[in-house]
Parts: sequence; C-alpha cells; structure tokens
Amino acid sequence: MDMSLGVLLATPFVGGILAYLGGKIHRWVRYTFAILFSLLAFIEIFFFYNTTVGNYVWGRLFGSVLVLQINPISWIFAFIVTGISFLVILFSINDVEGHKGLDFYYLELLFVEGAMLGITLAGDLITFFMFWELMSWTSYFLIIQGGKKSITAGYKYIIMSVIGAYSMFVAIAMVFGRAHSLVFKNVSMLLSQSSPAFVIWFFVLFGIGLFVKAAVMPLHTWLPDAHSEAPSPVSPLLSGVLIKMGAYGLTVLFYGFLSVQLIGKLAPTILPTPLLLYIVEWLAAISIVLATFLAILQEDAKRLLAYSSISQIGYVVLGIAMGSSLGIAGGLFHALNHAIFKSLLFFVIGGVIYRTGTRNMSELGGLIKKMPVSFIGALFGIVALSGVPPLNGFVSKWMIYEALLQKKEVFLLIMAFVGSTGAFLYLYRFIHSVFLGQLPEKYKDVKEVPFLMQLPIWILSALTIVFGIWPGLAMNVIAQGEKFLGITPIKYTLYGFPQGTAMSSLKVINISSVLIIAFIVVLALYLMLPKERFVSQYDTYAAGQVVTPETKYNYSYGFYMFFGRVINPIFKWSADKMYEAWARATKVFGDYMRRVYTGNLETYSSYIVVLITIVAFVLLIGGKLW
Amino acid sequence: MIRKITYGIFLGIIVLSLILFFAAFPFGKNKMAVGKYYLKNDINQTGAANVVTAVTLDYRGFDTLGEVTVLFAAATGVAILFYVLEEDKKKRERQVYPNFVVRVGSRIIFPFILLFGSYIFIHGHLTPGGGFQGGSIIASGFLLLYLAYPGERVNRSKLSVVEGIAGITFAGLGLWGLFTQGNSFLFNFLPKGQLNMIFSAGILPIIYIAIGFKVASEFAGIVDDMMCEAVCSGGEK
Amino acid sequence: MSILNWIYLIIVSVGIILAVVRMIAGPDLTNRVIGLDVLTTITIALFVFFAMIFQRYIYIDVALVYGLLAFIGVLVIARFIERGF
Amino acid sequence: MIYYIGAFLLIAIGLYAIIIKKNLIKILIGLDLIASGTNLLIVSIGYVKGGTAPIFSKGNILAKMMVDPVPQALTLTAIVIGASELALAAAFVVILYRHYGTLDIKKIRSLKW
Amino acid sequence: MVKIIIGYFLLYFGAAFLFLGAFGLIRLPDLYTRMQASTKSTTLGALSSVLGVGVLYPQWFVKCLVVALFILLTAPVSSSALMRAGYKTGVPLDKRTIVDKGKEFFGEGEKEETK
Amino acid sequence: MVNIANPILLIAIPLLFAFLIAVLAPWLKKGVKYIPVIAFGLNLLVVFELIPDVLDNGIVIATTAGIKPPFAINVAVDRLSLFLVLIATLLGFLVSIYNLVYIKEEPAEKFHILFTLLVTGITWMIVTGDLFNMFVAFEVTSISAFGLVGFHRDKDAAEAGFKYLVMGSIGASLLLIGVVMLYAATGTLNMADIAEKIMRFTFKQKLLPYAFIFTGLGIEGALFPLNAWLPDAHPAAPSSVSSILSGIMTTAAIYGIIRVTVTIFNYYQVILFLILFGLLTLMFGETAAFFQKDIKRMLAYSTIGQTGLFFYAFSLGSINGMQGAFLQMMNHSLAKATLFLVVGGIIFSVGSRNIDDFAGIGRKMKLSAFLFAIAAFSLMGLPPFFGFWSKLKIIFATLERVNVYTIAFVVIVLFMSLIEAAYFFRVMQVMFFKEAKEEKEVREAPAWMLIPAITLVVIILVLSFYPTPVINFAHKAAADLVGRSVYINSVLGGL
Amino acid sequence: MEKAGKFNRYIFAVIVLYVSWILLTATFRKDELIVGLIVSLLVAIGTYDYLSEYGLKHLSPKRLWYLAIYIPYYLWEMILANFDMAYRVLAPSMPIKPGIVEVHTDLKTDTGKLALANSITLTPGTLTIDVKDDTLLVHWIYVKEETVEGATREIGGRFEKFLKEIFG
Ligand code: NA
Ligand code: NA
Repeated sequence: MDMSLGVLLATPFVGGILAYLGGKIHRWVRYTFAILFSLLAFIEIFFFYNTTVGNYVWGRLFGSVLVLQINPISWIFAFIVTGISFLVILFSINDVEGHKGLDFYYLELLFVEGAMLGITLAGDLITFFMFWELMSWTSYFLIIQGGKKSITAGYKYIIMSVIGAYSMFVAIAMVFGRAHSLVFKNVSMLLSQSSPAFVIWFFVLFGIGLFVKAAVMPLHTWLPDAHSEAPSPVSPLLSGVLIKMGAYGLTVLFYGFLSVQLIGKLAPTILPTPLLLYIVEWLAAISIVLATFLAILQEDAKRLLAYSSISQIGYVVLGIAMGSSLGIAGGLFHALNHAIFKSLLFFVIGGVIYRTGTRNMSELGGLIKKMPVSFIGALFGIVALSGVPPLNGFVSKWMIYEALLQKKEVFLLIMAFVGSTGAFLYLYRFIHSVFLGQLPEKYKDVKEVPFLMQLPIWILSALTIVFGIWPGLAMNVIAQGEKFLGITPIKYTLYGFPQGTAMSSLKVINISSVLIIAFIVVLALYLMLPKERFVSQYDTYAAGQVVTPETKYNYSYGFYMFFGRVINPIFKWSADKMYEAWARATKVFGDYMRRVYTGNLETYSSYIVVLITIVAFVLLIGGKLW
Repeated sequence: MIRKITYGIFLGIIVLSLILFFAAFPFGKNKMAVGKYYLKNDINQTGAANVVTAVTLDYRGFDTLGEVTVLFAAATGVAILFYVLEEDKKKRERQVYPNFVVRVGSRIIFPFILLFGSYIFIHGHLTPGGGFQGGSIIASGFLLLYLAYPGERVNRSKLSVVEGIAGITFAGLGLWGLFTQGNSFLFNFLPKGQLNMIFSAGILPIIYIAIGFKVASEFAGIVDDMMCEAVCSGGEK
Repeated sequence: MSILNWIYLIIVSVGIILAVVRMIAGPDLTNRVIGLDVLTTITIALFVFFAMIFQRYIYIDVALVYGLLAFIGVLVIARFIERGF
Repeated sequence: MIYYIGAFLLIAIGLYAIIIKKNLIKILIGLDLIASGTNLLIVSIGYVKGGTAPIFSKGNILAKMMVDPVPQALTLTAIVIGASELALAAAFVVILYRHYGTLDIKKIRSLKW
Repeated sequence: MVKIIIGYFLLYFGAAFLFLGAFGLIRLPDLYTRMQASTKSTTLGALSSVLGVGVLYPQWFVKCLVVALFILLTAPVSSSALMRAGYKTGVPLDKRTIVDKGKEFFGEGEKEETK
Repeated sequence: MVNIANPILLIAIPLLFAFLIAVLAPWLKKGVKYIPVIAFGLNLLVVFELIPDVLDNGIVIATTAGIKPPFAINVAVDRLSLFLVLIATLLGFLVSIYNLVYIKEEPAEKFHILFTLLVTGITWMIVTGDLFNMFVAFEVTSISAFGLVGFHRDKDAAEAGFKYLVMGSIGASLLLIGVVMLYAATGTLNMADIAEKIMRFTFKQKLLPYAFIFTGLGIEGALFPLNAWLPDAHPAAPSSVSSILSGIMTTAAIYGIIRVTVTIFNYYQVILFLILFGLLTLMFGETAAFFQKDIKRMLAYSTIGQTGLFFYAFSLGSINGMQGAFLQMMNHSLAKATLFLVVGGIIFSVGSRNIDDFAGIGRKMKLSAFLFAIAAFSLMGLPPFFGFWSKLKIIFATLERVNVYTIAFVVIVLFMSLIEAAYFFRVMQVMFFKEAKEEKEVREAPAWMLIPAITLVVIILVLSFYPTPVINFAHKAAADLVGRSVYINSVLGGL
Repeated sequence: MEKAGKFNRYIFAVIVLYVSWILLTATFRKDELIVGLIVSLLVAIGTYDYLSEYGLKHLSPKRLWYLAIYIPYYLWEMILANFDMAYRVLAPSMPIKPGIVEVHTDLKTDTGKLALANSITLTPGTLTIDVKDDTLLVHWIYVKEETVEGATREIGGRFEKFLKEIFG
C-alpha cells in the first residue's frame, strides 16, 4: 500500500512528461496522455477513500526523512485537485487549441496538478514546502500564457508567492533547527513542548505563507490579476483548487501541528476563540466583506469572479479558524463546494470568452438563447454561491453561520451575511450582463460551446445538486478527517443533520434578524448616494489596483457605480498601493545601494584601504572587536 | 585635499599597526624554522652550493614552476593585448633612424650579453644568479637590439617554441622524478656531484637552464610586443 | 686598513649625493638622466668595492648585471626622450 | 627596523598613489612601489644579524653564520611575479591610451554609470 | 705591500674622479658640458676603482678586468645616446657656445622623420 | 603501471600541455585548440582516480622534491578540496570543449594557453598545502584572468582589464604581505605547520596577518566591498572565460579564505564577524543585479550575490553552515557556468547583450532557453532543483539557533533570494513570452557549444533528484574542516 | 677589406666568446672549460652575424699588435683627458668655450667608426653625439677649430691612424 502513494503522486508528473513528448508526435497523443493520466490520478484517489496511510518514506535529506501520507483531510483536497484538474484538461482541449507551445502548456498543467497533489500528500515539512514552491512557479508559467497583461499579473503573483513561501520557509527552518526531523508528527510534538514565543513565531510565519496562497486580505493583491488574466481553463484551476491549498495548509497548521488547546495556551483566553485564531477569523471576515464590495465594482467578468473567490475563501478560512467541530466541518465543506461552483462559473465564462472573445460584461448580454447550457451552468453556479437551498453552497454557509452563532460571534456573523448579501448583487450583475438583456448585434451568430467544454459544466452543475441534497456524502469524509485531527465530529446523515445536533437546532429567528440587519446596511449604503452624477469617461479610479496605462478602467457603464463612491475612502490606503510604495522604496534604496559600484578605480582601491584601516585601528585601540 | 589627508592618516594607521606587529619579530633576529633545516641539509640533499637556489628549485621548486607559469601567462597576456593583424603591422611600420653609436655598439655588445646571461644561469646553483637573472639578461640583450634596430622583429614562432620546450623540460623533469623515481614531483634523481662544480646538484642546473631559456624567450617576447607597439603605432596619435 | 675604506666610501658618497642633486634639480628629463647615468657608474664601482669589503666574489657578477641593466635602461630612456614613444 | 619601516612606507606610498593619482603611469608606479616594498620586507625578514649570504662557496662558510635562505628565494619569485604583473599592466595602459588618447583615469569611463 | 699601495692608489684615484664627475655635473652650465665631465671622469674613476680592487685581490683581477672592459664599452654608448636625445629635443646649449653644426648634420627632413 | 592518483598531476599535466600549445602553435594553428580538452580530460581521469582514495582516507597528500612537509611544498586534497577540484576540472574540460567553436578571434592559440593556465591556477590554489605557493597559484590564476579579460582588446575590455589588474595586484600584494607576516612569526610556510605553530598566538597577534590575507583573497573572492572590479571584468571577458571566472574562480578564492580561517587560524573569534561580509556582499550583489540591462553584467552581479550567500553560510561557523556553503558553492558553480555558456551562445546568435533583445529567443533557440531556465531555477533555489536543497540547508543552519539576529539574517537571505528570483524571472519572461520586435534570423548555437551546457544541466538535474550522496559528502567535508586534525596531522605526521 | 664568409665569422665569434667565458669564470677548471666551449659554440650560432663583418681577419698579428699599442695610448689619453676635465671643472674661471663641430673620418668599417667615436668620447674635451656616413658630430668643450678639417685634425687625427690599422 505504501508504494501506491508514490504511484499516485507520480501519475500527473509522468502524465505531464508523456503529454509533452507525445505532443511532438501528434496532438492527439498529447491529449490522450493528458486526459488519461489526469483521469487515472482521479481514479487512484478513490482507492484512498476514508483511509489513513502513514509515512511512506521516499527520501532522506539532512538527516530528516521525507515522507508521503494521506488522511481523510488531505483526501478531500486531493480529491478536489485531481477532480478539477481532470475537468480543466477536458476543457482545455478545445479552448486553447491552436495556441503556441501547447506541449508545454499541458506539461505545466499536469505539473501543477502534481505539485498540488504533492502538497496534500506531504507527510513532512520539506516535502510540503518543496511541492508548495513547485506549485507556485509551475502555476506561474501557466498564468503568464494568458496574453500580454498576464505577464505583469504573473510577475506579481510569483513575487507574492515567493514572499509567502519564504516566510513559510523560515518557520520550517526554525523547527528544523530544534527537531531535526520535519515529519508532521514530530513537528507537532516539538511545538507542544516549545515556548509560546516560538510557537507564535512559527504560527505567524507559516501562516503568512498560507495566507498569501489563500488570498486572505491584505495578502490577496495578486489574486484578482492572476486569476483574471490567466488563460480561461487555468482560472478554474487557480480559483477552484490552488487557493484551497492555503486552506489545507491552515487546517494542518491549526489542528495538525497545533491544536485548539495549544493555541489557547499561547494567550489569555478571554475571547470565544483563542486569540490567534480569533485574529484569523477577523481577517477572513474582512476579506469576505471587502472582496464582495470590490467584486461588485468590476466590469470584467473574470475579475468579478476573482474577487468573489477572495470573499468565498474568506468563508472557508473563517470556518476553519473557528476551532469548533462544526466550524471546521463547515469550512472544509465550503472549500469543496467553492471548488465546484467557482470552477463551474469560470468554465462558463471561459466558454463565453471562447465564443465572443470578450469578458467585458458591458459588451455582453442576451446570450441565454445562444448558449443555454452555459446559462444553466451559470445559474447553478450563482445559486450555489449565494447560499440558496437546495444547492451545495447553502449547506456549508449555513454550517458556518451556525458555528458563529454557537460561539456568539455576532459581528463576524453580520459580516458573513453582508458578504452573502453582496454576493447577490454581483452575481445578479454577472448573469444579467452576460446572459440576459439584449443580445449585441455582433454576437448574433454565437453558438454554444463544443461538447468537451460543456462536459465540465454539466458535471459540476450536477455536483452542486448532489452535494446540496446529500451533504452526508461530503460529511462522511470530513468527519473522518476531524477524527483524524482529534476533533469530535458532528453528527450527520446523508441528507443533512439529525435532530438533536447543533445544526438541527437552527435558531431561525436569530439568523433572520441578522439577515435583516445586513439588508438594512446594504440598503442604507444604496440610499445614501445621489442617484445621478456626472462621471468622467476615463475615471482612473481603479479600486485599489495599480493605475497604469494598461489598467485604466472605463466606468461609464458602471453598474454599481455608487458602491465605488462609498467604499472609495476605505481603499484609499489600499494594501496593493502599500506594496507598490514599498516596492518603489526598495527600488530607490537599491538604486542607491548599487552606486557603491562607481566604476572608479580610485574609489575601489580606497575601499580596500579603508577596510584594512579599520582592522588596523581595531588593533591599535587594543584588539577588541566590539 | 581632505581626501589626501584622510588617506594619509589611514595609511599612517596601517603602517603603525604593521610596525606594532613586526615589533614582536624584530629585524635581524633569527626567525628560521624550516630555514635552519635547509642550511643544515642542503649539501647532502641537493648538492647545490647556493642554498637559495636549492630552496628555489628543490625545496620550493613547485613555487618556481608557478613563477615560470606566471611569467608565461603574462607574456601571453601581453601578446594578446598587443596582437595586431599582420596587414596592420606592415601598414604601421616606419623607418626610424637610430643613433649610430648605439646601433653598432649594441651589435657588438649583444653576443657578450648572451654569453653573460648563459654564464649566469649555468652557474645559478653556485652563485646568486640563476635562470631568472640570466634569462632577464638575455632578454635585455634583445631589448638592446630593438633599440638599435627598431624596425626589425625577432621570430616569434621560434621564441614560442623555445619557451614551450623550456616549460615542458621543467614540468617534464618534475614528472620524470614522479613516475620513475621517488614518487615525488621534481624529485632530484640525478647524482649530486661535487660541491661548487658545474656538474653538481642533480637536476637543479638543468632546471635553471630551462628557466633561463624560458625567461629569456618570454621577456624577449614581451619586449618584442612592447617595442612593436611603440614602433608600429608611433605615428598614430 | 678599514679607515682607508671608510675614506673611500665617504668620497664616493659625496659623489653619489651630487649625482642625486642633479637628478632632483633637473631642470629637464635629460639632465636628470645624466645624473642617473653617473649614479649607475658609481654604483658599479661600489659593488665591486663591497665585494672586496664583504669578501663576496659573486658581488662582482651582481655589479655586471646591474651595469648591464642600467645601461640598457639609459638607452631606453634616451630613446623615450627622443621619440616620446 | 628601519628596513621594515622603509618597506611599510613604500607600500603605503604605493597605495596612496593608486588612490590619489589620476595618471595611469603613476598608478603603475604605485603598483610597483607596493611590490618593491613587499620585496624589501621579505628580504629584511630573512636577515640575521651578522649573517652572510647562504652560499657554500670556497671560503668554507658555516651554515650557522648564514641568513635565512627562504626569504631570498621568496623574493626572487615575488620579483618575477611583480615584473610580470607590471608588464601586463603597462600593456593595458598602452591599450587604454590607444583607445582613449589620454592617460587620465578620470577620462576613461566607458564602464561607469 | 706594493700591492696594497698600488691598489689603494688606484682606488683613491678612482674615487677622486668619481667625485669629480659628479661635481662637474653640478658645476658645469649645460647638459653637454656636464656630460663631458661626467662621462669621462666617472668612467675613468670606475675603471680605476675596479682595477684597484683587482690589484688588491689578484685572484679577482680577471673578473675585475671584465667589469672594467664592460664599463669602457658601454659608457660612451649611453652618453652618446643621451646627448643626441638631449640635442634633438632641444635642450638649450650654454650661451658661451660658439658653434653648432648639429642642425646641418641632422637636417630638417630627417628630424621630421624621427620625431 | 604508474599510480596516477597523485594530485600534483592535476597541475603538472595541464601545465605541460599549456607549454605544448606554445610549441605546436606555429605549425598547428588550428589544431592546438584540442589540447586543453585533452589536458582537462586527463585531469578528470586523475580526479576520478583520486575520489576513492580521498573517500577512504579523508585526505591524499603528495610531496615535491622527495622531501616531507613542512620542508618542501606539499599538495593535499581532502574532501573539501576534492569537492572544488572536481568542479574546476569538470568546468575546465567542458568549457574547453565550448571554446572549440566559440573562440574565433585571433590570437586563438594564446587564448587557449591562458585558458588552460587559468583553470590550472584555480586547481592549484585549491590543492596546494603551502601558503606562499597559494600566493603563486593565486597569481597564475589572476594573471591569466587579466589577459583573458582583455582578450577582445576593445574599450570595455581594456578598462575592465586594467581595473581588474590593479585591484588584483593590490590583492596579491596584500596576500603576500600577510603570508610574509606569518613567515616572520612562525618561520614556516606550510599551512599545517603554521596552523600548529600559530596556536600559541593571541587573538590580537593573529588579527593583522589574517586581515591582510583575508583582504587579498577577498578581492578575488568578490567579497563586498572589495569586489567592484568584478561586474566590469566578468562581462568584458569572452563568455567561456566568464563562466570559469564566475563559476569557480571566485569560489576558489573563497576556498582560500575558508582554509586560512579554519584550518590555519582556527579563528572562530572573527568567523562570526565575517557574516557581515557575507550578507553585505549578498545584498549589494543581488540589488545591483536587479538593475542591470546587460545580461552578462546581471549574471556577474548575481555571482557577487551568490558568493555572499555561501560566504555567509560558511561564516555561520557550524558544520551545518559550512555544509550548506559547500552545497551552495557547487550549485552556483554548475549553474552559473551553465548560464554564462548559454548566454554566450545566445549573444553569439543575437549579437546583443541587452536583455530586451532576447525577446522571442525561447521559441527560436529552444534548447538554449531551456538550459538557461533550468540553470536559473537551480541558481534561484526553486524546488526540486539542487539549489533548493542547498538554500534549504543554509536556512536550516542559520536557524539552528533562533534569535533576533538569525531571524534577521534569514529575512535578508530570503529577501535577496526574492530579488534574484525577480530578475531571473524577468529575463525568462522576455525570452519566452515577449514577441521579438523585428524578425531576425536567429539560429540555435552550434552543437559543440551546447554540449557542455547540456552536460552541466544533466549534472544539475541528477543532483536535483539524487542529492543525498553529495549532501552527505559535503557534511563530511565540513566536519573534517571543522575538526582540523585530519588535515594537520596527515600533512605533518603522515606519509 | 672584404667581408668574411659565414664560417669564418662564426669561428671568430666562438673564439672571442670563449675567451670572454674564460675571463668571466676566471678559471681553467675542466668543467668550466667544457661548458664554456659548448656555450660559446651555441651562442655564436645566433650572434656571429652581429659580432663582426670580417671575422678572423681581425685576429691577424699586425692588427693585434696595433691594438696592443693602441690600448695603453688610449688609456693615457683618457687620463690626460680627465685631468684636463678636472682643470676645467675646478678652475674658478671655468675656462670653457663649448661648441658642436663636425669631424671627418676615413675609416670605412662600422666597428672602426665606433671605436673612433668612443675614443673621442672618452678623451679630452670631446664627446661624439652621432655618426653619419663619414662624418662625426662632436661636442667640444673648448673649441679650437670650427672647420671640419681643423676639427678632424685636432680631434680624430690622433686615433685614426691606429684605428685604420686595427679595423682598416
Ligand atoms: Na641562484
Ligand atoms: Na633563482
């Protein structure tokens, strides 16, 4: 059984190489290999359903063993990885046909899959980090294949990723310095014996790496660009799967390496949740709200979905950070659900772009008649995303609300609701602008996407129903996972939650009242604004984005213009701008630094003399270095 | 000005610290450790009357190989820097009118310089001279010839061959000692002979002769390059 | 006998000083070089003298080498003066 | 000790020339001064009070009376190396002069920002 | 004893002329006259000195002779070269100079060529 | 059958062949270029013969003149030296293959001579067991390098070469003064002997000679602030030379510092102080690299940065730190040599050194671009490439003790890695994803220029996926180095 | 005088060099003599062409005889010259009347002209600056005759008759 983990992990990599080489023979050889191996990986996953395979040693390094493992928690994420990757490859076949460098594209696609699979299967921190880095830069190469703008976006992405990864690296190295073994078990043992300061350092540094990937505000700035500029089939992979690696990492960090009790010991527990987790909860909640507002402002459909992803991953992180069995279950479940419906929506918009060539919502409209399947997919997607029964998003969001209620974290609950309510606004905009309304003249000959591109839409739409109606399917694994982490799972049935459990005692009144408050907030914002206002044709306000000639936005068709006016002040200090300023400062500083190299011989030789003088001086004053 | 004073002070500090350091090992004091060993064992180990030569070529012969290599590299480097295409060379050649006294005088002195140089490196193991000094003297003879006949050049191919063969002789002798005799590079496998005779000190005189040839040809090459540069590009600026 | 040697040394040293004075005073390069030229010749004589004082036969060889190099050096400088290279 | 100090001064003056002087030839002279100073230092180190040159010539000089032969051998090596370096340096100066028509280092600046 | 007397006589004779050559270097008015003094005097002085040593140590005589021959051969050559260099670069003649045939000797055209 | 596992052959063979070039050049103008290949091929054989001996005994010592050390110069190859000798010889061999096609300019035979001497000098510096001999080897190396930097004889080459020469000469003199000070103090020049005799010296007495030797070697070793010649010289040289200069020469000088610091001086009082040099070198190198438009200049600055990195790791003073340093040295040597070789080929085809002119190379010179990418990845330390393992080790070694300083160090190291990643990714973006402005006829470099780079990349890949033996070896080398007794006792008491 | 053949000149060179070697080593020890011969033979290969044009003819007894007479005469002239010089340098009035004059020579060989030039340089008050064809340019510290003929008689005449015999 041990070897099989290696086989599983190797599958996508081997597939990638074979697809690359096969592509040199014929494109269908390439497709065959790509589809076959991604499907194979997906099938192999099911052999590990509900099992825990520990510590398959695949190498040794610096005295530490490198191990692979799988457990129900990582299985969930491995499942998402392989499943969505398979669909992405299916979708790609028509979508990117005819582009240059396709062999490389599929190689990268399968390598990203392999890297993400590696993260989920990692049993020690070196392996984890190695695949984490591999994921970052292989996905970088995918992103920058999306055209001119994608290069800038990719650059931002890789820089942020590397910063995050390095932060994580420091945390890992700190542990290595003490434990000399980085197998998860040893890590958690070490952390349980370490001083609070050490644990906090570890927590923060490791967490930053994960937050960047999970795009938790304020470390999210790479995501809107990267997800929207990436090639159509890559966006679902990024939004659906890649950012979930952050969620997986957080789960492992919070409950694998540490535990609620341990985190609780780090600081006085006056809050419903241990302090560190509480902070994470707040960051997640802020992400939910702000990203929602930003999503509302977007003209670009993919950008809209990208901001939506930030908001939705906020729910996942919020759930996971809560520390309660229900919250964690909700978070994990939402991770799965988000993977499904967000990928679905990206596939849909990918299809639209494939047919119309644009993703600017103001240029689209009325596609419902031309692309009915896509419309249905979009409908399923937005319904699921908004958390409306009976689709899957409803269940997981409801679990999170309930968990918040249990903990009496009212503010967070309100913020979560605001996020949901806001989601209605942008999703309505999305489906209205694209599929409803008037069909522009130039798109009157548009056809439905080809079958291979429809297939993922069908499958994912079906899954939103499946997991909505039978949440027990997912809860089965999640519960096993919670058990694995040492958390008592909540009770569940195939169709939902049995009587007498937390979920069954839904305090509908409470939830409703919070929901009403949320509506009032949104309405108030709406009413506060003048109805008409002259708007410049080229308003350069860019919602916290870099204002460069390429990214100048045209808001003359602003659908939710008023929102922009409201939240403008909030984003005056936008995180992105802060990074920009910081980068600029670094650059200026660096520019000064390099002026040391003047090119003048006399300066260079004087450096030598000065250096020796210092030593001589030290010697003359008594040979004390400090 | 401030710059000058500053660096003056800095260098003063450095000199002071150096004085401080060497105060512990004063001038004229015997500091020998390995040196004693050489003075004691020179005659029976190498048979060279001049201990400096014994050190240079035997105990530290490996250094000398390096030194020869450095010179070789420098000569090659100069040749690279002054490399001019053959056509350019001809174009730039100019007739120069040298002093008659210098011209004829040099012609007559030149053979004696060669002889003297040879004398110096052949007696390298007996007197303070050696391959380097002898070689330099011979090269200075070439310099003299250049001063007398600025337009002419030595045959560079021949020089190159001489320096190559001399180098091969040195390294080859070292390897010969390594492979056939004492399993040690530059092993002195020839008889040590009688002190103060030319045929003494084993391979040392051979090495010094090789060095003499090598140094002579290399310095001559450098001189050739420099003079050619001076003559050929004289009218350019 | 050593007093004789000392007197010799003193006389020659004065000569050296005078030559150095010319080297420093100039006023042009050629004048400096004739100072050097004189210095060279004196030095050769001194080398041989020291060979006697220190009983080192081989210093005479040194004198020859020195003389030769100085001679060529002066020729080089003369040429340099004339042609500026 | 005066030899030592002389050697140090030569080295210091050489360094000073390299830092302060603008003329390439003077920089070369600086380099040579450093090398000469170093050589003087090496030779001075080997000197033993009352010692003679380490050569067993006919006079039957005893090994005890001789100065250290090692520094002399080292100097020999160092001189040749210094000369090689200087020759190469001079060649560079000639090439620089050919390209820039000046010996002023301030004016040789194609590689300065 | 005779050896010592002759030897030291030669040495001091040499020393005197070495000094004289250097003194002429200081006293005489221009390059050319200085060179007259220095070349002749120092050559003879060195010659005499070296031979003096050779006389004092007869076993070294041959070697000293070689040195002497060397000086004899090289000294005029270097002075000649130096003087021509000085003359061609226009080092001024003393104002007492009564005749200068150098201009016609070298000729303008040739001077051009060597410059 | 003669025993060829003698480290002296590593020097004698190429010297012999270098002289042979001079002899044959007048007749075999075209043929002499094969001689360096033969010489370093033979050297590779010798190194392979040496490997088992060194692995078994920890050190192999060879005498000269048939006299025991410390009375005659000896040559010693322990694990650490073997590590570097292997790289030097390998690079020498591969790059001389590259030169077969690359060097077209005259005087080619002189180039081949100097190239052979350069690599020989580097090897020599690494294997010698005598301090003055190290100075001589240092000079062999640097004089050859000066000549090679000036090989093109244009404005840049002349200026860069002159600066390099002046700096290098100052460095050599300082090194020599330091060595002489040690001789004055101990009366010997043998490294092991000095190490033994210097034990009775105080910290203060050791400081000045150490400072001189350190500065002298530091100039060649590209340590800040002594490295300013490097960014001029490395780009001015022909690419094949740059790959040796950047790939192994600076490393060899750093090796010299390591030897002197640990084996001879056993100078742990200053070793922590050296961290400063490492970090500053790293910071200035990487920062300056970020601003470059000329690819070779960028790579040269990157060399400074990388040197800072492994020097920093060495300065940690622990076995783990040194292990990391050695791994990083190896990674840097292989990767940077590859980069220069590949870039040389690209410049060969494109005719420009400006990064912006490389647009579209990724499609036209696929293999070159691919090799560039792999080498760059390894240099940056991206997993799963070899550089990742070495960087991992360095960070791990730093954080053996967690405190404010180590955290700050790590942050600096990682931030600089980030900058390095930033500029390499920028180059790759241009190469792979930017369309060329005008359609130029750009062809792939000739096979003989690609084979060396391919070989190096294959080695990098093998090391990436099978790093354990090298990692273990580096650990043993570091342990031997820190232990000191293996070296000193073997040289003085052995044979 | 006829230019001598190569072999002739080579032998001459060997002889001259060998004698020099013996002078240099100042010994008749067997090893030195053997090595000296080898060295002379080798050095002569490369240099006989420079050393002389007339080879063994230089060694005819008559020439050697004149040489033997010339050397002491020359040395004597040199000593005289120096006293003359001393007088001019030391005399408070500094009796100089410098000038640059031309001197004619009948000598045909380069070696002869060189010997003449050097002799002039080292003897009273004169110093050869350069030689062209059969004219010597001489700096004279106390000019007695400005004309070529006069100067030739005053300066060169004394040596020329010897040198004509020696270098013919
Ligand atoms: Na010698
Ligand atoms: Na020698």
